[in-house]
Amino acid sequence: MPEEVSRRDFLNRLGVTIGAAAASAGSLVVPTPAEAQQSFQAKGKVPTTPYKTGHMTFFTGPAAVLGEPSYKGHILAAEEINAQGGLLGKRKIETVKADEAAGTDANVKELRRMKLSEKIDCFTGVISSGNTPALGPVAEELKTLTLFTDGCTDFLFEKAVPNPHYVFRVTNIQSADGVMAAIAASMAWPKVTKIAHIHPDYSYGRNAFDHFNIAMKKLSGNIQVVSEAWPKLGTTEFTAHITKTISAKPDLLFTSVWGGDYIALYKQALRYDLFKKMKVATTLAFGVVPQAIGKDHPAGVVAGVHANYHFLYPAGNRWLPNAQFVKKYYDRWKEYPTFESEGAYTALHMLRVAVEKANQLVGGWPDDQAIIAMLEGLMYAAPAGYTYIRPDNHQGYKDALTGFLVNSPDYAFPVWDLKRVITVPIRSITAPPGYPKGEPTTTYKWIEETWPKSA
Amino acid sequence: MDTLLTQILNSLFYASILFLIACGLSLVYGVMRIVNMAHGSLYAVGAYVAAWAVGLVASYLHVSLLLVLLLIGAAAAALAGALLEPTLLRPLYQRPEEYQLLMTFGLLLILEDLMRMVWGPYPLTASALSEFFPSISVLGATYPGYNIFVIVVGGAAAVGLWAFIYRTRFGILLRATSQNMRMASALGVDVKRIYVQAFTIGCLMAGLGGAVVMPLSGAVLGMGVDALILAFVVVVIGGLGSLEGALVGALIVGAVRTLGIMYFAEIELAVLYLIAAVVLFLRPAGLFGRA
Amino acid sequence: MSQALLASGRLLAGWRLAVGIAIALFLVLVPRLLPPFQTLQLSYGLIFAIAALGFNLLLGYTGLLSFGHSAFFGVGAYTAALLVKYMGLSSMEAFVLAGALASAVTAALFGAVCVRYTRIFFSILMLALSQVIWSLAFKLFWVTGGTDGLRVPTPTLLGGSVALGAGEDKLVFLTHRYYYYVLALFLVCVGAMWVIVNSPFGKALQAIRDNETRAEFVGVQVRKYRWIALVVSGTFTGLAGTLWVPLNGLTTPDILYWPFSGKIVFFVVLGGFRTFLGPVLGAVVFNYLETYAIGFTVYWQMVLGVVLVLLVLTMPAGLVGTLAPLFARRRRIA
Amino acid sequence: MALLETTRVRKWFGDTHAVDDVDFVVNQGELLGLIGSNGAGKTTLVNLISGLLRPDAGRIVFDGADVTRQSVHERIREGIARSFQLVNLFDQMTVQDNVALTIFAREGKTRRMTALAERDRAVLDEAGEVLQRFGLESKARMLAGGLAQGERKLLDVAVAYALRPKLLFLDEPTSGVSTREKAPIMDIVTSIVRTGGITAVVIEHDMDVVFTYSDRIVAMHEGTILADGTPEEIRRNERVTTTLIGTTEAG
Repeated sequence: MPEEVSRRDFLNRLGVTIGAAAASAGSLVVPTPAEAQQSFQAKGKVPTTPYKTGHMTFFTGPAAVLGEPSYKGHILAAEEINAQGGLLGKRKIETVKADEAAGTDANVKELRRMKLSEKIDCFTGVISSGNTPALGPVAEELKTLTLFTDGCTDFLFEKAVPNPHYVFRVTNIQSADGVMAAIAASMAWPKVTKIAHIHPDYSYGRNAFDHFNIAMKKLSGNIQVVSEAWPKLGTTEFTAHITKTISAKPDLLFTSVWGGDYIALYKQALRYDLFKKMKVATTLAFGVVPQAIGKDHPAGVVAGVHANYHFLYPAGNRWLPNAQFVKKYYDRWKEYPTFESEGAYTALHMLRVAVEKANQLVGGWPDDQAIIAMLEGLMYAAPAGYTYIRPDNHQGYKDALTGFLVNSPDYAFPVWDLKRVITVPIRSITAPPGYPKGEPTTTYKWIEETWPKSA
Repeated sequence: MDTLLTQILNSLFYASILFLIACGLSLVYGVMRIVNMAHGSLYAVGAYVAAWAVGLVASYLHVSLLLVLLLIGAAAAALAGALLEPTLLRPLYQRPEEYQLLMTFGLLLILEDLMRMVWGPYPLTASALSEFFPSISVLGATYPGYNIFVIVVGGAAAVGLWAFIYRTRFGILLRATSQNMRMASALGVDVKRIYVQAFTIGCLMAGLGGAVVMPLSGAVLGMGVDALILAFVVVVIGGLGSLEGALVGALIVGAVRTLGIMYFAEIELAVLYLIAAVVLFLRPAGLFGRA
Repeated sequence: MSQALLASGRLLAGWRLAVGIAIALFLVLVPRLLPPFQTLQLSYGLIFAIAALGFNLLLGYTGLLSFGHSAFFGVGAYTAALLVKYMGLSSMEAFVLAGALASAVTAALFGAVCVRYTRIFFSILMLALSQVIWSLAFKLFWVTGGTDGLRVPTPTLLGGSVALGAGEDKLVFLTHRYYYYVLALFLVCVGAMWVIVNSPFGKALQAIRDNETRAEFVGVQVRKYRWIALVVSGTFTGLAGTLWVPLNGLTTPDILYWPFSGKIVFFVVLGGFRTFLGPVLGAVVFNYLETYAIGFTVYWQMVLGVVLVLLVLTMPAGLVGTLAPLFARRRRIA
Repeated sequence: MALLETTRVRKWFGDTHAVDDVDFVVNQGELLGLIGSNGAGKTTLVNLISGLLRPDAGRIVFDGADVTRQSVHERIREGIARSFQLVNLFDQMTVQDNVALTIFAREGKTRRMTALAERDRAVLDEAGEVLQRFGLESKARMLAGGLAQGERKLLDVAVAYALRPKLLFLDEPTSGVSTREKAPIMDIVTSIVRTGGITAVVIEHDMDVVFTYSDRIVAMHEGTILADGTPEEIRRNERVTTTLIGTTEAG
């Protein structure tokens, strides 16, 4: 029987921190410039053949708003590495790109084509949570080193690839989205009890709904779902959903609508004065390129970033990797990076570090097994903070984070309120290794069974 | 009470947009017997061009003038229609209808990518237009003024189209061609001209729909494909080729969707398809159609 | 005169047989001749060809354009996935039988609604019904996994006697044993479909296609035969869906969504729906076209769209329908 | 003896009384000519009897059985067959297959999907015989859509004949063909009636043809039967001459 504790105590126990002070929980040591890629001396003879990566992401369709930044992040990292002569200073990175919008059937074929026909050395990218479970097993079959940079469904490593060898994922898992929004909402608005939901009608929305509810129940006690709306992914007309939500008179609207859909949702909600009538928490309001959200967006909303990354955080010069990354990214693409850019960028740099470490051990060009051994357990100072790859399940772990939207005169679009960024060590909100599997996700089961009810 | 009123207005608003899309689809089928699968993409073209035009001059012109720019979106879609019909569809009229369906399917694929090529992957917005209309207060509920504007545009389009088709000489020719193309042709009607005009008007309405919805929902990739499926449902319920059908179908779908969201949120998606399937089962030609 | 005609007919038949055997021999040798990727591609092509053969029984032989065949393909695929999920089965034969049965039942239900109609009404009704199935797969996530889909691990073949060994490379399994499995079923399907379209039943369908009223007046029960044709057609396409699953490893609602129906139509039009083998060639060629278009450019949709538009404008008879007469003429001249 | 008898059969299309309470009798073994101006209701009557249309009222008895509510398929089983005014063939199929299909359907063999059609010798032989009888054997391998108009008319009749009906309706078998071709078509029709034990009803506009070949003639006008008798009687019937024959000659 879960005990009862006060909310404050429980949040403390989770390791929740607020504000820009903590660069990244448990990682207050700022990396020295040496660690942040300086010249590297390769051991042994390294071939000069290009290193081919395949980057799959959405280039067309509604999800291209996420895919484009992912590709830009990947290219930026590749250009940086190539400027140093390539991997180990010798092997230039070449990228084959592919459109994820072609559907799972075509994506599986494309991965096979990339590996078998184009002979890629490494596969990265993938945004949709419907695609990683399809591509993960195929990558294992093909013995292709794979670094997924999104496609964050818990299902990937719980069911589709339960014992990954070649497949890694560097970004946080989906269940963190709902849990983080619940933590933020319960901290900011402890009195909230009546919740309305608007979610895109597919696995991601379902996952956000479940995990928000279970976490909220534990954090806030008696919550009540007063309204649900499940618009189809790609919906841009929300008037009826908004009216339904308002008429249910909730204290809080929680939504995981993202991309162009979210832009349409908030713009229409404004016209109905929705933001004046309730608090709003999102998982992905800041999922798109920052300039896509207008200054008309009301402040104070929990503006989620898929629990991964916002370009303002870690802020200023406290965390050099981020300051450098944002500057380089802006110089290169004339826009600010998103969590997708950071994921793709970090994935490639983690690969670089793993290759370098493996080279130091074995000399020459390390084979995939050596690179994998180095990726397992690798801790890397990424722009988002330290990112650690758990050896047992190949899942990247970094602090989950979310924040509150504010309109700052420094930017032409809304950003995070740096005084109120919330970070939680990811291990505090995901099921520990070896926890018995459950439905809908192991983390859900874990929260339900082990979190105390706080009041 | 206030919710009921708001939801009625929402239904009307949604129906207005649906009607603008569906009436063109229906008109084109009625006159030319072509189910235009690229119709939704022309709706998206209307949205994109309008957003682009507004964005270009937004800082120089007063908002009320920008409203006029929405017409540019409609005009662009109409122009596209006027170009596509004679070049790509006309050669196919003697062929089985499968080919026309496939041609428009091919056009759909091309147009979707073309929009990405021209306007990039990020959504275009022009919300200044929707902000221009203040939200109004009805029975204690807040309702967006722009939505009322859209309802008015939809209603005006319905009346205008009706008057055009039933009260003008061109409308008579159009209806004659629609009822019996050979006969009309034998009586000296320039069928080629009627076809291109009908197709252009259909595209114009779709483009107008896209343009007026753009300030609210932005221009996003994939919006056309979604719109196409909804327009299909509308014309299937109302009856392919019937303008009354498109209007009634739009009102039904608008109301059903609103009710679905309100009371059957879980199956919002399936409800529409099921209704379309049931209507088709009972009346294959739709409520107002002729088989 | 008639003697000579008969002889040349026999010659033609003999020539055809020779080409047929040569192609079959090539298909058998593919895993030895071509790299694994090409073998995989061909497996996909052959599977899509089965779907296209089924589809064309309706379009080419019965005169009905279905825009809802994704439903049968998807039902075939999901049947295998559900057998794995709920019964823990792994036998491909069980999948194939159950997949064929489930898609036949689906087609029978669709047919009960659709066969009263023809032309565009049939097309749209099929589209609407297939979307109902799609929305079910999408919504019943606790059964179907929603958009995450359902996984299907490598099945065992031939009653469990052929299986993926522990630690064995799945790619080798797919490009050898599974390829032959697909090839065998493909040849069976081609043979079966050839008999069907040349049987009295097939003649009755062609009669319905050519002239529905007259078919009724020579005693063909038009609706009943359309219904049977739809069931047979759906079964073939469903079988293809079942065969597809092990290649993809996962089934998602994507394959039930209407653009996948569009793809099947594309196969058949590309190859030519007035010919028996057109759809087969079309499916194989389309598979290559799509794969390379996606690999070559992010504007792959535009490539496919342009191909479709050009095809409709310049080659309405499709590849086989356009090329076969050219060959025939050349031979006559020679 | 009456093979077919309709009792007060009625079909109205809105205000048009296409067939208005008609009592129509066809006797066993005769070749009956059905005449009347355009819109007199001849084709509608045939459509009602063959099952293409359902009557609003009335009864149709064929060979002792009430067929009023029967489907087209069932009436064909009973032995009613017809050809069409505008040729109705399977254009993309060969001439032989047009006839063979009919035989397959008659024999209930169209349900078979596991045997090749061209292996069924019995059916092919019979199809060959039918084609020979209609003088089309040399065209057997051609597509029906490629035949000349006269041949198409013949094939249309042949397809109906291949059903081995008891009663055969021929809707204008000689319309649209040259005068030269009319006699051969009608000769074949006559011969199958005389030697095949078939009863035939021929709708015709060409009065020469009707009066030459018919055993009996029924004249219709505005949905009702105007006259009924031997060719001689009809020729002398003044109402027929004024309302029908005159108009036909003029038009």
